[in-house]
Amino acid sequence: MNALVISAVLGVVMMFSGILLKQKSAVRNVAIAGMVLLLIVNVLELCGNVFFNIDSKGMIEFDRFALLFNTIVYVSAILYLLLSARDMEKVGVNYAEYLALIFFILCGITLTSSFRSLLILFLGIEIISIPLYILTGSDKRNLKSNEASLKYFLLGAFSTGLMLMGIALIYGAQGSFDTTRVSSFQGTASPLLVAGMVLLLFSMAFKVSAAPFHFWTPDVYDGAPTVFTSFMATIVKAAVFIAFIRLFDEAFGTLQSQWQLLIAIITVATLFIGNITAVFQQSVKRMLAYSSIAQAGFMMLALYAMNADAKEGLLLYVTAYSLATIGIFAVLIKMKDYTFEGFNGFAKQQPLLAATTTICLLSLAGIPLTAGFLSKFYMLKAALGTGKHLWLVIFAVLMAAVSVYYYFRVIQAMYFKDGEVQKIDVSPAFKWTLVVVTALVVLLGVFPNLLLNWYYF
Amino acid sequence: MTITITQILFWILSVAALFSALMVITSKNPVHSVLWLIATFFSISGHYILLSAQFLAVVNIIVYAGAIMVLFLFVIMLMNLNRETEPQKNRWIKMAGAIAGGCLLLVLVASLKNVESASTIEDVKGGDVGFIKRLGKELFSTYVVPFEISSILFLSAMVGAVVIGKKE
Amino acid sequence: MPITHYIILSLALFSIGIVGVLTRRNAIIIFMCIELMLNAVNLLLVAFSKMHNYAAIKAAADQKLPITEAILNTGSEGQIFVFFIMVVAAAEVTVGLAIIVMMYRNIHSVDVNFLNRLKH
Amino acid sequence: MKNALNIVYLIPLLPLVGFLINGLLRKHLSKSMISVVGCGTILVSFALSIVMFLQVKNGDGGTIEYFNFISVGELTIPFAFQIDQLSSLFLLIITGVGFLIHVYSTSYMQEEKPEHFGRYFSYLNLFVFSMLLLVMGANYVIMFIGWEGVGLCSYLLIGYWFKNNEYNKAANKAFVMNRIGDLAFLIAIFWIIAKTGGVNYGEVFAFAPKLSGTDATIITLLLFVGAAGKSAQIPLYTWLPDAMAGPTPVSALIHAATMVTAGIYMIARSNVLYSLSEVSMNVVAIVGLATALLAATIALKQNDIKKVLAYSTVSQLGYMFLALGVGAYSAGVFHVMTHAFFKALLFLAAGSVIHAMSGEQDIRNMGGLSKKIRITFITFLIGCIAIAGIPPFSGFFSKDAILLNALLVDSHDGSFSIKGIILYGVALFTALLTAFYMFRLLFITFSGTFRGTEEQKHHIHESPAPMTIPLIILAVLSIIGGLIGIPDAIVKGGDKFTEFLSPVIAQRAGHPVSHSTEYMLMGLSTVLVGITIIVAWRQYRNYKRKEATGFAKVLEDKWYVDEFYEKIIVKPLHNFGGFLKNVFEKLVVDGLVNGVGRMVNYGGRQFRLLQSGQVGSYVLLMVLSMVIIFLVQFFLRK
Repeated sequence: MNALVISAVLGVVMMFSGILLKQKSAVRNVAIAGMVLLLIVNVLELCGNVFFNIDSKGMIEFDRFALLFNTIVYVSAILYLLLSARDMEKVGVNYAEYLALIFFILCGITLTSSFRSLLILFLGIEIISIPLYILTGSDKRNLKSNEASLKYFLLGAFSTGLMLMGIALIYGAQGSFDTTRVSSFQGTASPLLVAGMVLLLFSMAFKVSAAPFHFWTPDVYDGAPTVFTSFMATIVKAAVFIAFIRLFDEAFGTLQSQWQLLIAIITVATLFIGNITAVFQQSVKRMLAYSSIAQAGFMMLALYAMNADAKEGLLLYVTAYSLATIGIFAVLIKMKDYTFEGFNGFAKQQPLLAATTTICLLSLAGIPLTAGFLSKFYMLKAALGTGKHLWLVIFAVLMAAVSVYYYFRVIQAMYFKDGEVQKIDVSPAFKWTLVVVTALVVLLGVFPNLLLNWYYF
Repeated sequence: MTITITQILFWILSVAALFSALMVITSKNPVHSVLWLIATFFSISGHYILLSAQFLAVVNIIVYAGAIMVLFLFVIMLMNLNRETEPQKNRWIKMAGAIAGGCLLLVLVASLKNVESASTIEDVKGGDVGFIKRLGKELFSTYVVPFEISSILFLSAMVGAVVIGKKE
Repeated sequence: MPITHYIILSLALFSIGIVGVLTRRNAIIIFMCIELMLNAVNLLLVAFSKMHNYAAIKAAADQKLPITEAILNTGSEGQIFVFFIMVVAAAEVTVGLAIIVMMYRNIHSVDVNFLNRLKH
Repeated sequence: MKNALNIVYLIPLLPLVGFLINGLLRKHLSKSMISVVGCGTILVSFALSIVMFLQVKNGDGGTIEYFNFISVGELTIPFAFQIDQLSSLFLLIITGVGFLIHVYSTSYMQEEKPEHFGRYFSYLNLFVFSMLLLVMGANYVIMFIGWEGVGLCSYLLIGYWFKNNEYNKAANKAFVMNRIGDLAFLIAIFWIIAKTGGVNYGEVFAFAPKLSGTDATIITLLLFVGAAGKSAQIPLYTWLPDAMAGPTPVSALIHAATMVTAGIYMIARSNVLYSLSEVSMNVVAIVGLATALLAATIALKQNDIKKVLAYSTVSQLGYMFLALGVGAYSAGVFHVMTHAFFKALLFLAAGSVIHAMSGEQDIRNMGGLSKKIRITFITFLIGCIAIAGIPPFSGFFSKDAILLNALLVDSHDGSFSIKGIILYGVALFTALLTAFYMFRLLFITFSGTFRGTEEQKHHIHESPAPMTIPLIILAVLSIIGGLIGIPDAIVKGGDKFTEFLSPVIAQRAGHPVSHSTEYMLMGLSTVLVGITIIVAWRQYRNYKRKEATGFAKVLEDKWYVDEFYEKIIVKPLHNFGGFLKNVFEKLVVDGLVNGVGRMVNYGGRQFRLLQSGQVGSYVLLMVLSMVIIFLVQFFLRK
């Protein structure tokens, strides 16, 4: 509860800081300090110090899983702000407002990681989505940004409609929005419940950009200002995934036999489309959009398996994925040319940035000794644990191999090709933050228990 | 089998709602679409009253038909959109859309046809759940946390409208 | 009134909304169709709310149990949810129309078929 | 030294530290500092490996667990090292040969800029680290980590001179082919987890007898595909010759002495599983033999000094797989060891030749070098003798062990099966081809008259000591290295090697052949190899470039016998080699690999079209998918 209240308050603080503070750097410092505060209060709650004891009538529950995930989100958000907050200035004049919206989104994320009621899930998802529509369109003069924003908005509102219809049908069957009451039924499940569950599956699949509901993702990620794409593709996506797994664990855990096959189909489609289409992209930004679909396919394996390993593994996966992707985007934002050719000869100009980007890419590709490998390993092991559908695991491994191709195209361009050297200037602080991100990626790749032990003790 | 007044009203309102909804999507002129949508909302409000949800019936008319749709109308008028400005989609695409939507309806209805038809809705003494007093109490006791949370939603929408709308 | 009537009615309205999204090109009309979908959901929620309320009171009456406040309150959550949907819809409309107006200012059209700079 | 196992982590850690120091500080360190760090770490690792080896010899090997790497449900994968006979042997080879190559590199790469020099050494150290991890790991996952690591390093090192686009392509090819193998390996690991519930060698092998025949076959075949990728077997071998694009010491280290033997190590390590599947054993043997033969014939035709050696490596690896396939695991590992000595020697000597020739690699432009670069010549000669298999050089004993075991396959009473005779015959023929092309290479390069430009001639000089000393050491090892595996027939109880490995590698329970038969076979192969060498000598000692002198003149200069050989043996062989290179490799192998790529390509393009950019079509596709999913959920499921 600490983080929920503080993040909402911080959002308001940011709104006013735009009026009261003239310097953009001051606004940024307030935001970073606020984020650190958020992390601290959340860690305090993880250690048992609750400041705001608000009775939510069982609709919100901050358990270990939620608190740990929130910690991951806030750490990622701090790193994100340190790396990319400066670049938001280029997007438009409403600097403080962007940061306020980011705090509101974090408030929504706090809700979606801890909901116990479908009402809170709905509100949380909307609090995440509405600011995102705006951030996507924040580059107002840019037609691509406009287009992305409108597409995202229309498709997002459509999926909200699906979600609400699903919730309504579930309410009809169970008479409650409470996840525990949704999961308790006698005898066979009512068709209302099953149909509602399937509709919710669609809308959640839409939000995490799983095929065949992924169509918005490449366009929106491509069109949005890159600094916000970075945020959307990492922290937000991770949060929705956590909501997804919570929902299907707590509300529909008893229906597992009903949805497992559907999830398997969606997983295969997502892995296939994400990986295969990523191969043909010319722009690194768009490639990363498809890669986020492909990574979502891997995370879907956790949903498919839905055992203790899967939840644990998903935490590791979202951490690995978010850190690596934030690291890559931070560099990408600085570039003027987003095509693969734009990276030619990058290693010569910025050896350190090239090295960190390489390690992040290796992690996404799942090369051992990076967090990406272990997290993929966890996912596959969890899927194996179900004892069914060995082909799903084999397919996922095959697709992981395909993914190496497009990640390595970037590495190859940076190291093995000569080209027009783009001048980019970065501060030493930026470099050091990137080194920290990369170090975390490698550290988690060797000692995953540094993270996962928090889940248990 | 006797036909009660409730049933008659149900059928009339249902036909009205469906008809005006169809008109929303078939009208060429956007202004007409808006007006038909308002008609749909009125029929749905009628349903709410039949279901003794007076509070929602009123809110629906005030908020939806009154505020939101006027906003729509305002924007349409502002842009001066009329019949000529909206090019029509290819006939085949329209057909495909209609068929896809129809299929979805069929599948949904077919999968829900087994719902226990014993569940019915009738008026009963004390069935005043939809009255403002009861809902108000609930909203400000049990649902006070979500209620406060929705304020965050409004704040962000407000900030958003400023970000998008403000001249640079 | 059997609940299936209401289910079918609101599914029909919902599907009409979907068909509208599929067949129209005007972004505002598409958005209105989405509002229609939301209203179909609202109607269904209210119907279910009434159904649960009736079932609870009837069950209590059948078993000759005292009709408590809690029983009378059954089903209120459905209507509260509708209230929240309206809240969210209002917020969505603000943002949505702002985006559409922004689009119109730039390309002087609200035709979604013009949105095809981003593809493949 | 009882507790030497406690510091075993230093063996891989030191090269890693070397990698970090050289990688991070490469701009600030001088070349000599980089050399000291690069070589020093490996030297210490080598010293520790000797300690480990001695300890294992006394029977004090074991498994050391550090921490729990992965724990998912019941499955725990510890980060653990296993030091036993097999791994300690490989440790010696990797660090020992690796150290010599590092020393050699300090001189060979001297002309690079300090920055690149540091990069080179950091990659080299990283490579050694990965390879050590691969060998020391106590479970398949750690092995896989090292496995990927060596693939990555070889990618980086092949593309080291990245200015050249061809080299980039070679690096990519190597990486892709390796990835195909890695993929199979990964699937095999998951299969093992699914069936046995563990990945630690101890657990898996203890569980192995309970595996069903099909599972054992699938696992071992998948592992074999992995091994084929790394060890360049049909159809995944084409990357290795292309990988010669990297600097020569890299070719020596990675593509001859260590990385490519990872596949052999993996199969030898999994020998318990392989013994369960007759089918897999046959596949391994046949693919190995086919690769050996194919690569040997292609090698006949090559004119690039490094390409000849590359194909020879592929061929020798095929030999090792043959040994594994017939169940003679220790013979295979023995050949790994001797091959590491003489192939590293040959590559480094070739590097010395290239160095002397100012970067020239085409042997048609060489000739008559024997007098000018004496040490290189003699060491190269020793390498050739060793690989050709003339006693008592090391190659003879290992190759002889493989041949004998191939002959004895399926034999239980001392008589030879048809399969054994065929395997033996083909293997022996390949051995003769090996002798032929190696001596062809030797004679064309070192004897006759010099055919290069005046400038090159002027420049020829012997390499400096840091290059020649490793050559001499390796030459000595190539001569005496085979002596630890002298067959029983010559010295009673001489085969210390097999005896040493016996705790980890099950021995074949077969009837030993009588000593007289064994003598006869040895004699036969030695005599045939001798004849082949003489043929090669006559053919190539006065090699002249055909383009330069014209065909008639060549005939004039040669004896009638030469012409005879030329027509009957050499020409057809050459043509065949050319045919294989051009038709089989280009069309069949590359075609297969590219074909898969093209299919993916086509499919991907079609899928991209779905992303039309139109909101309407997105919604339509979503609605249709929803209809289909609803149908599946409510009407089609069971």
